[in-house]
Amino acid sequence: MTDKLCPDFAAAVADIPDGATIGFAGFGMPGTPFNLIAALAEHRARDLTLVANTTGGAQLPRMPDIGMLVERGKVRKVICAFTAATRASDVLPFTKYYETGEVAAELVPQGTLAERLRAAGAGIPAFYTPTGVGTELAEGRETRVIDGREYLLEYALKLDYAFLRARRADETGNLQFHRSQRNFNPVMATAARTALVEVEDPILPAGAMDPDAVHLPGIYIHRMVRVPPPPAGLWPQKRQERAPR
Amino acid sequence: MTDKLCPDFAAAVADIPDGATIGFAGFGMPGTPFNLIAALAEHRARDLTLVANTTGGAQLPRMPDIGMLVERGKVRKVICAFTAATRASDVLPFTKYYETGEVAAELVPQGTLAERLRAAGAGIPAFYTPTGVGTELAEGRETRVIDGREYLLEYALKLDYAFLRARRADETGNLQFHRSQRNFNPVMATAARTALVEVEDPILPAGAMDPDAVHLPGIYIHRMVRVPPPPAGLWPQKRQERAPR
Amino acid sequence: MTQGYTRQQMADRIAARFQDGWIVNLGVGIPTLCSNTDISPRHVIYHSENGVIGYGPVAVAGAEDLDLVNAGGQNVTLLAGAAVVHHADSFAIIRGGRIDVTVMGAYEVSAGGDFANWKLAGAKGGGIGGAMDLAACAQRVFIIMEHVTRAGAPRLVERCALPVTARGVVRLVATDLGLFEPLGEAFRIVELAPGIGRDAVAAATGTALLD
Amino acid sequence: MTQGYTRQQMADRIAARFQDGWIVNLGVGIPTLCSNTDISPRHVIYHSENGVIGYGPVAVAGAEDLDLVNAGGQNVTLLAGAAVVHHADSFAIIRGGRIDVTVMGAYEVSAGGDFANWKLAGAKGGGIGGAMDLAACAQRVFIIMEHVTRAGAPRLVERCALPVTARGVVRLVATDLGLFEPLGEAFRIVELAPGIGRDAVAAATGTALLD
Repeated sequence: MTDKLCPDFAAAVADIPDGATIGFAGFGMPGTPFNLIAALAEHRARDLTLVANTTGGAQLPRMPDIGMLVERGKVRKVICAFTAATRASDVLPFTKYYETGEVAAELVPQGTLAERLRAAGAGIPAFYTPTGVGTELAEGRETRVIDGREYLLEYALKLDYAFLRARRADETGNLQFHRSQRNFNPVMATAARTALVEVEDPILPAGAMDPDAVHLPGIYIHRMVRVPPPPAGLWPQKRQERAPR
Repeated sequence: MTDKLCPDFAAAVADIPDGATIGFAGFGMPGTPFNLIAALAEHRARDLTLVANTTGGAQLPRMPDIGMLVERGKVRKVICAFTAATRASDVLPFTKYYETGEVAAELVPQGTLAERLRAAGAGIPAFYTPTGVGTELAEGRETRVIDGREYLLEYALKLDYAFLRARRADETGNLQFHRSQRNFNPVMATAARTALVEVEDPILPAGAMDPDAVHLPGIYIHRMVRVPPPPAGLWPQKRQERAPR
Repeated sequence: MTQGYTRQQMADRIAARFQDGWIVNLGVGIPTLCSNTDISPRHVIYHSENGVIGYGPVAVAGAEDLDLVNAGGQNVTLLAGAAVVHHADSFAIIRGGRIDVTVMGAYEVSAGGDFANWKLAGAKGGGIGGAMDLAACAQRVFIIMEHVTRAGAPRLVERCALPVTARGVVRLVATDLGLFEPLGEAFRIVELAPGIGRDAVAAATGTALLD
Repeated sequence: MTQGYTRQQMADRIAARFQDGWIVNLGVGIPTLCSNTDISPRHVIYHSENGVIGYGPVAVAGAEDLDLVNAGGQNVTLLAGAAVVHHADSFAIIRGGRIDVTVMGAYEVSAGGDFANWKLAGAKGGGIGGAMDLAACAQRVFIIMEHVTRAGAPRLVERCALPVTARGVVRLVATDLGLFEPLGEAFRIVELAPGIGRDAVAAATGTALLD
């Protein structure tokens, strides 16, 4: 069987072409593939479409994120649940590129984003959801009344690549996540043709992980890279609280 | 918080009314709530709609199953992936009731059945699937072409009650399944307004189960009953192989 | 002396409505303070969009698990009986109607129960997060917000001027001036904060009030 | 001496096509025998509809885990690297196109690649199981079946008389007489079983053959 372990992050992202659609796990710090993002920032690919919960930039201290890829001019479009901060006083790095039209964006409710990715992985091309009905997001969109309630039609969101981060992996690619690190990791992987994961603990031999305790089966994983200890590798940091408003 | 533990199986099913729609986990012996089914067979409710993978009757030795509920005249309709055996030489107890029209049936591909239940639990009223296109099941049904491929529209399948079986539970109702016991258990629970589970091991105190290792969160579970040791309780048995044809 | 409810008191008035066994989702900001309120002997389960079910207080400094956050990014703790699921399963819980109440901040709430909290006037884009899913699918939507904007404009209005998050869903609003229930044509005053008079509220409100 | 392939040989001819790393779903009956075939050094992963990924041989008597079965209800074992998921996730794997090949039995296969395996002539109802999902969504559908019915009627036909399971999906058929590829208007003879002549196959086949 193919060896899924890559020597370093640069090797893992080396074949990503211009125009690829890439999904990023992570909700806040947990589960965010910082090291793979940093490698992508150094990689030549441009004209990318990125899919993630946020456009980044809200974290203190700032870690490699989508905002960084945008700032380097590598991004054509972002599909996410936040194109601006919800507090008027916060300004995301992404926002100015979006406002000037340098980068396009598609704003999607977080649950719809997760479900569109899940649908892509589950071979469901489209589904109906109550989320967003009656809002600006529904304008001009197809709706349908089912059992007296109105729903929006949403389409599967397929990825070329998914970037993940997990606590543990075995050599077949079976993954386990720690606490809220799980978040978008499974759906990003299942939606993608090729899934890359950065792994925190030493890779386990096949058979060392209880089959009942696998969070994401290894059949979805194509490339794995161990995260080196800090400072060489990037790890979640304690968030500095912003001053209360 | 409400105590979810019931003294016995009869108490767990006691409020199920005539006309209820009930889903049953289980694929073969593993994960089948034999004891809850046996209690339902003794309960007065009639005119039931049952949802399960099979109509039962194929197992040797025979255990309490949907076929038994049908034989007792409690069932109006069955929604399942098998209304007959695939081998012409096998005859299910259900089949004669179906052929005479005493019981109605809706035959659904197994993956569509799982996804319709998952959709019900996930607040998705309808979705498109490639399964069944071009077959007798698609006749007269709504289809849609998406990206050049034809799909069938399928609707969520909601349950009033779900009957489950799990290896372990904690007192909040968090569940763990052993191996292929998991099968339909999670989707049946999420699709149901009220979920009943028979539990094999002693109920664990809250906090004794690793939150990362929970297969089904306790928020979906309403009633639990311990399975007594045999012979008082019903447990999976070794299947006797049928003679090769 | 300050009149009206403090931020914590607004949260307390909302938390007082939580019933035993409810599954509760708290939005970022003031709603987070609901988890500080002592509602014993009642017990609720806090759910966060990122799949955490049954989280507890913010971790004490030095004991944080950096892989465990709530929707506001705080390093929280887990209570006994907690469970973790992935994002699609977490929103299956939300869309499936298992959240008994979602408590959110808002820019505006209308008498018809519409509310707006994701996009500012004139902005291109915004921050939806999980708000639209929660608003459309939770059993109840409770809002906590200041009664007026910093510029003094009313936030309880006849119709929302900002793009709405969901329509006709708000059941109760707590502001620094009191508790208000949208009834379609007007807000009913459920209670007034200490030291707050009806006339002061009427002057700060953009639509009709009922007692 | 019996001519043509035995049941195990039919399975062997199909298993010989499995490529390294493939995810394989085996239907009940003869397809199950594919897992007996030694295809080393290649390695495939067996998937079962009930969410078992990476199962191995049938358990030896006395060592069965009664909570572990494959789609045929056999008490199988797990290989190193196995994982278990629930039914909706298992069919997400199937519909998501992750199954490289599904091997099934059939009553009939047409030259156009349609096949029928869920409902007998004149029956009310039938047994679909996971066959329609697998047939519609796996990367390849391979069929193993006897070349003719017990009554001697051909199973390789111009058009299926029985209700189909899926249309235009079959890539390869193994029968006791050989291996056949549906090409739209005819079946191509990929190979003939030992001792089987072309004329015998043509006589037992309900549509045109190509060499």
